[in-house]
Amino acid sequence: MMLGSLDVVSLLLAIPGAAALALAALPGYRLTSRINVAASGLTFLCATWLLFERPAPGLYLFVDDLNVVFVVLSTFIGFTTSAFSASYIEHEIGTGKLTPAYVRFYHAIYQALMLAMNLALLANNIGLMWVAVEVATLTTVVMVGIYRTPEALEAAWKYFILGSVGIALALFGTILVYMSAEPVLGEGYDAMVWTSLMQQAAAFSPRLLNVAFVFLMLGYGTKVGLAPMHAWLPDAHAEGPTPISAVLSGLLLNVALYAVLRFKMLLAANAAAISPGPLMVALGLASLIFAGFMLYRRDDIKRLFAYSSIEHMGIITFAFGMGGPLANFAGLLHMTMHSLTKSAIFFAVGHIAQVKGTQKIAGITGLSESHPVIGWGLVAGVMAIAGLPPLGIFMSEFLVVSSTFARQPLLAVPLVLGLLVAFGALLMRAIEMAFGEPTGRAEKIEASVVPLFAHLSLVLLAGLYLPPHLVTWFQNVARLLG
Amino acid sequence: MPLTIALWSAAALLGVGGLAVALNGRIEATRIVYGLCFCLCLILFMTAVVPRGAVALTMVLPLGLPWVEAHFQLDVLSAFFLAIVNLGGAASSFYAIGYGAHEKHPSRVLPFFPAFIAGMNLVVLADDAFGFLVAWEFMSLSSWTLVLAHHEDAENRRAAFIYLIMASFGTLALLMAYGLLAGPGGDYSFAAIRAAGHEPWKLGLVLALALLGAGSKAGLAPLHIWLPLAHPAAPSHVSALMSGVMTKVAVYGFVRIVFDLLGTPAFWWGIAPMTLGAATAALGILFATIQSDLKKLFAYSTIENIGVVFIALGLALAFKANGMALPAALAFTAALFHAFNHSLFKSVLFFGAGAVQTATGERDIERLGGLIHVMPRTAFVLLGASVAISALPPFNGFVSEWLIFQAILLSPSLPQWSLKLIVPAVGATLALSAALTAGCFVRAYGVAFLGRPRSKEAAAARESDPWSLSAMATLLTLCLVTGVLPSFMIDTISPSARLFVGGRMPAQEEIPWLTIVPIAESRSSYNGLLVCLFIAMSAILAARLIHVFASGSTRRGPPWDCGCPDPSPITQYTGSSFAQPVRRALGNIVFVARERLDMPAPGDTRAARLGIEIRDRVVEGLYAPISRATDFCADQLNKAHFLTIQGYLGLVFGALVMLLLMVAIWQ
Amino acid sequence: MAVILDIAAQGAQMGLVLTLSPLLVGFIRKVKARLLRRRGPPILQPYRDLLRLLRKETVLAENASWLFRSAPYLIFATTWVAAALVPTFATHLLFSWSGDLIAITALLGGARFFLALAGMDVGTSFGGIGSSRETMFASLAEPAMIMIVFTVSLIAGSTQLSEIAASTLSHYQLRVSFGLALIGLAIVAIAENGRIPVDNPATHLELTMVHEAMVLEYSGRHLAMIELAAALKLLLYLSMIACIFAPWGIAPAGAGPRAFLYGALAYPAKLAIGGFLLAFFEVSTAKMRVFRVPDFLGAALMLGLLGTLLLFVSRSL
Amino acid sequence: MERLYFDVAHLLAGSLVLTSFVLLYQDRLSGLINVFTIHAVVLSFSVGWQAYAQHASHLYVTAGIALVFKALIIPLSLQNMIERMRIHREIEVVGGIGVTMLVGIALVALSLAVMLPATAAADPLAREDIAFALAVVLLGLLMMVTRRNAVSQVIGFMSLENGLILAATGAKGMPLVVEISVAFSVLIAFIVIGIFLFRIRERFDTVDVQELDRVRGEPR
Repeated sequence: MMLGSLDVVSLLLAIPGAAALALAALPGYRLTSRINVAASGLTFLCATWLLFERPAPGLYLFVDDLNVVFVVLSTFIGFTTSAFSASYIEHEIGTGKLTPAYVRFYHAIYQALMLAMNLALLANNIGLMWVAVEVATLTTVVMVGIYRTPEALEAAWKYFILGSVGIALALFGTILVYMSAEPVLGEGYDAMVWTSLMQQAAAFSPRLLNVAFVFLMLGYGTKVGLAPMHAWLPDAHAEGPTPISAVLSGLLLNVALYAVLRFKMLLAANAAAISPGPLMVALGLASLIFAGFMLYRRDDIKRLFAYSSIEHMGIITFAFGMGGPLANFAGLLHMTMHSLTKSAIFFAVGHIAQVKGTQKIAGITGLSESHPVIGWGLVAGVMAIAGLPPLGIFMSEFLVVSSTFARQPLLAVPLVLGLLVAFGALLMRAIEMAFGEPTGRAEKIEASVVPLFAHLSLVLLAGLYLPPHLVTWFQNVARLLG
Repeated sequence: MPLTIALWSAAALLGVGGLAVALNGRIEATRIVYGLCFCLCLILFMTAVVPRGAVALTMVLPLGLPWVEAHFQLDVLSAFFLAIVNLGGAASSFYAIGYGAHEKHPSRVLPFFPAFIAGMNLVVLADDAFGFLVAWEFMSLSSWTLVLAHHEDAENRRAAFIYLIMASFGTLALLMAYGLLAGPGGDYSFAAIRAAGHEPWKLGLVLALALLGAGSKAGLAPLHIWLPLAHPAAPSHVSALMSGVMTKVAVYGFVRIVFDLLGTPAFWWGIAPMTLGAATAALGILFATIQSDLKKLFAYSTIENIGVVFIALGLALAFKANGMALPAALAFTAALFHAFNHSLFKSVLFFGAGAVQTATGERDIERLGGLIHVMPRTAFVLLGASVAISALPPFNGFVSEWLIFQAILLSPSLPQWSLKLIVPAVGATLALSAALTAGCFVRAYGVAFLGRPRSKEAAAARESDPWSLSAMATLLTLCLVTGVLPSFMIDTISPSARLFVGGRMPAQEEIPWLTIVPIAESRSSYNGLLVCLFIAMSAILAARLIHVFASGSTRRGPPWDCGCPDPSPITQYTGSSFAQPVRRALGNIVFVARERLDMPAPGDTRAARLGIEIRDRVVEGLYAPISRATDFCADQLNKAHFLTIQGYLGLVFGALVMLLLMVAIWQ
Repeated sequence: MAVILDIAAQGAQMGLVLTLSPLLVGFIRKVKARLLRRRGPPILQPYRDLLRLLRKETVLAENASWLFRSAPYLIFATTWVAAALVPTFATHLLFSWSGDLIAITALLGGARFFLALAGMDVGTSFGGIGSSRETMFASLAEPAMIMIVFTVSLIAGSTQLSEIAASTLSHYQLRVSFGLALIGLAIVAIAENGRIPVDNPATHLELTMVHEAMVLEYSGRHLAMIELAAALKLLLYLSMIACIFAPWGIAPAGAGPRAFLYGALAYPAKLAIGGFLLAFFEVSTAKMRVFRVPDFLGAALMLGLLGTLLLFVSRSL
Repeated sequence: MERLYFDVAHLLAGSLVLTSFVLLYQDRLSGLINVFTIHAVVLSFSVGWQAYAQHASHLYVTAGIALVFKALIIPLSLQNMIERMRIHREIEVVGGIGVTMLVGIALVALSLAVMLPATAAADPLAREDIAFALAVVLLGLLMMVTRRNAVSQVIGFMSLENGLILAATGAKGMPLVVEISVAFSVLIAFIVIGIFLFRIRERFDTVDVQELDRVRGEPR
């Protein structure tokens, strides 16, 4: 493949790939987890390099403002999560939940997952992107099933079936897009390359594009976790290892969302096609309200936050569906903040679940009494995810709601109600978990809380001050998204 | 310059919060933190009261929303409320230097107390919608953690839950209001909002949203239910801040939006605040009258006072809409004046409740009594505060309510019929609640402080520490001073009145004898100083003369009590028996009060008992259905969590088929 | 010179109310006795009682606090100041503008506040009964009073009693709301002074008494102060009614000594008429149950509200 | 000549749809697998024909992949798997064959209604293909929805992917990437499923999906 000109980009793929092979070969979890961290860190560095030097687009890979946002974000969270997973895995081996062989496997798959996601984000070819997303799905399926408990298997099986159906639908949509492009761009690669697609989009057959978007929205929407295609998400989050839950919520959902956005841009570029906005808005609102109510009946901490991921994906999809520079900016910001916050929450949840030995909320009350640091960390995380200032999500929710109310007042009402419903449930659970009489075991938490508070402080900073570069960059992207 | 200092001090307050975390567990942390808070609040108070002329100071910092940035301003209105906030903040910090020593886990209070004060300051200083809302919600959040300070009590946890839900409901309402005002362009600075023109329907919607948002924070009925739960749950110095100051910040928010940002009102704008305020006042005081928990009682009386303030604000709107500048200024001044007064005496009352609680460990007045003997100083200060809040001369509470009555007396000249019919009813409600207030506080003070102790804790109580006492005494002195010299307050408020309702009351400093004259000498006038002097002089004179010329001799004896005194303190009149007449006469207006008398049959030896059940119509009629509906939806939707894989596939399949059908039909 | 005269007039007013109030009580008692075909005590009896009480030593309950001891003087002082603000024989006295009708109502409210507290201080059940009932009556009587004040001052365009009297004199016309206000004020006056049918100053029957129950523990000079305050209050209400509804003969602003003389002659006459009417009403009605009193006062409140509404509406006609 | 191309392609695609119906109808597991074999063979034929018609040699590869993997390896292994699980005689209850059939017919109608107007621009060959492909996809999905046995769900999924391949080959000159990826993913998918089925066998002695639902993490 012609990667000659794209050295940094190829590094972004080569490092995880090589690391995956190496980790598959190497024994000993201490070393491997260190390598894991190192590889993820390197990947992150390469990603940051993209901010400064932007290679020219190739036939397979390309870099533009939009996917740089996603790449940097996902590599960063991949890095912090790998740091978290190091201490987490150590504990898992200590308690014998994982055998060293499985840990070796785990690390290899972790890097493979990183590779797949980077590929999906950098792909300039809709077919290649599809392949990457599918690989990402399969790797995460394996990850979810890694504990081999009946519950884990059931979750992984469900994830696999639903995920591959979604993927299949996405492929059909991709084929349709090709068919609509083929008369204009001629047979062959050109009709599958983003850069050329975007240029010629106006000339494509709009009707075919409409049908294609239905499939793509449902297909990739399954991976985003939008209701009613969300079913795989809670169990997959709950039964897999917690670092994987963090990766799922923080990264994989974004990758799928990225695909949706790309195709939305394609449709937006074609005047005759139906505007994708209403469909996204509807699915977003549905997910938000549905997940908001589902939060009330959750008694498992990881499922709770999994549903909150559905809720926030709904908000983000809603924002992008609304469109316009303000809402798009809000959507991007919200996505970034949500990834940071949610992965932070899952770090905290991982420690808590390990200390308390259960994921049941009833078994982990009074945290601020028994484990002040992690308890208040969790409270801060929940307050952040619930959209309270001065944390970052408040800013994005402020923009989403106010811009919606300024443009479509009637749409803002269900939005606000959904936010309020979800807030109520989260608050109830947070008070229940963090306050009151402590239950369960109370020994110290030896794992490091650095990743947790690193994320939280970033979120806090963003809530107070956004660096101008970031803002102009996001604004460009928002304009790009139309 | 003052604005810079104010912002730095607010930042410093946040820093103190961090310091408190660092000092966690140290024994002297309490004194250090509260001492620092006291100094910073004093500085902020100075920046508020230092004369700067009518021109507003503004400042822009590169924070918050990037393309809006964080605007701050210090105009006359902000300055006035800044003074309220920091007066209360300084007093409660000073009080807490002594009171805080009794705190069980200070690590749950110290970090958040300065943050709370900082939040309130920033709300008052903010000059753009985003900054305002951030500060607003931050204020709620920090006070929420303080409400959770004693989290081991399930009641407090529930209170905290309801509190934050209502708070963020209010924030969302305000958020939508600002979204509507700023428009899709998204320029959220107040200056831009003022500059932009708005359609009438938009303004009406914004008014409603502002009532929802600010009202839910201020405790306006029917959004008040969180207040009597949350305010008592916090430590007393925090309760004082929440009740005395935070509600005023909410009033500020309402004034800022409705009087400043919305421009010229329509006549019907005044109706909603007026009627809601009247309802709130009556409801609040009636509930206060039947409470037996001292802090709950004070919280309900806060609701009543907020109602009074909103009545005055509604009047001001109505006058302003009809271009009657002078009456508008009168009503506006009365509202702000009453807000200030309430912040003073309500803080004292909550301080007193805290002192009583530390001395006896009791908040239930049915288990108190006779405290006037064991803690005379506290008793004296609280007596003063009760007189002040009961709107009796010569204290300040009377002056502001007197001004409101004067404003009502000017309202017949309003042209609209709806107002003509509403205002008198509102006035009657106001008078009723004012009278009930006196009764309510006679009951509270009489049962808690007078008579004989009803429990051994009450008998063993000790006088509270000098810090707390001096804090209370200072505020009470302020109450008296503003009561006898109201003209200074009126002249202080006049500039903001001129700014926001386009008129001002006659300058009071020119009137001789320090009299206040709302409109004209011939209409009405009041001289607190003379009244106070006359009362004092004639009382002292009478006492002196009698002791000199008649007998001054005194003998102590057993109580007379119609010849059959009963030594056991249980025979005293209890709080609930005291409230019985009001409960019977007025109770069923807002709450369902049922008395269940269980009288044993003749010959049966078991004791007769009288049970009282109070049911809140608002909670039952408004909030219970909402929570039921939420539960119902949650239950119904929750079934979707337990489908089989085919079920989920079926969902996807259904969605796909439906969309394809839509596409097929659409094409 | 003028200032000295003004101060003298004001002083005279204060002295006058103080001296006349026991006489009024005595007069009413006498009239009531006569109407009941009894001879009754001499008119000056209240003075004798007061003097005797003043000379007696005071017996305090063991657990009476400083509030209990200072309350009588405060009650007396506030009532006296309030009474001094009501024009009796002349309007526009030196300090008449230092408080208006609302202020007078509030001053009386203050007196009641301390009286109710004093009733609860010793911690007997009777004191509690008295305070609780007094509070309930007040919580209806005060708003009624305020509404009456609204009515009156909307007609007169002022809340200052002097101005009201002047306007009533200058253009006197019969108005519905004026009449409503008069009836309402009469009801309020009866309730506030604890006269029949609301309360019976002559009995110590547990179930009925209100005011007497509060002052049950008082004796000696304290009791004297309270009795005097009660008498002052009665006088105050009568002279208020006289000043608002029948201000004839009252000396206007800056009037000469002749006018003052007329005023000084007219005022006792008005008091006598008022006292007689009160006595007549008292002997012709019976005490009502405590829980019917709210309806009685509610009627006053409604009258006041009605009067105000009428005025609000009629303003635009 | 064009005419012939068209008719044969049409015939093959149509028979693929028909086989999907048979799949829907078939309720014995072993029978199901056999029918799926036919399904795969028909697919490979139609792909081959497309390759011939479009003169696109790389499509032969796809046809070969389809033939080898889907028509040989997968059915065989599935067969012996169910033999080992002793469920090859199992007859699974499918709610109302008739109803399912009707729904299937409605789906075919829907796919035609959606596709034919949408692809008015494309040449008729592609149009027919894509329409039938969509029908196959929907029928596969329908099968997954109606069956509760893991194996038959997998088969339904694979028939769905056959439909995808049909669509992919129908799209003129679509690069090789896609076919490879599809085959690749199917392979992986199959492996993973195999792993799962064995694990499931270890633990529950059944492949009934509703068994799985009994052990889900959050009991109702």
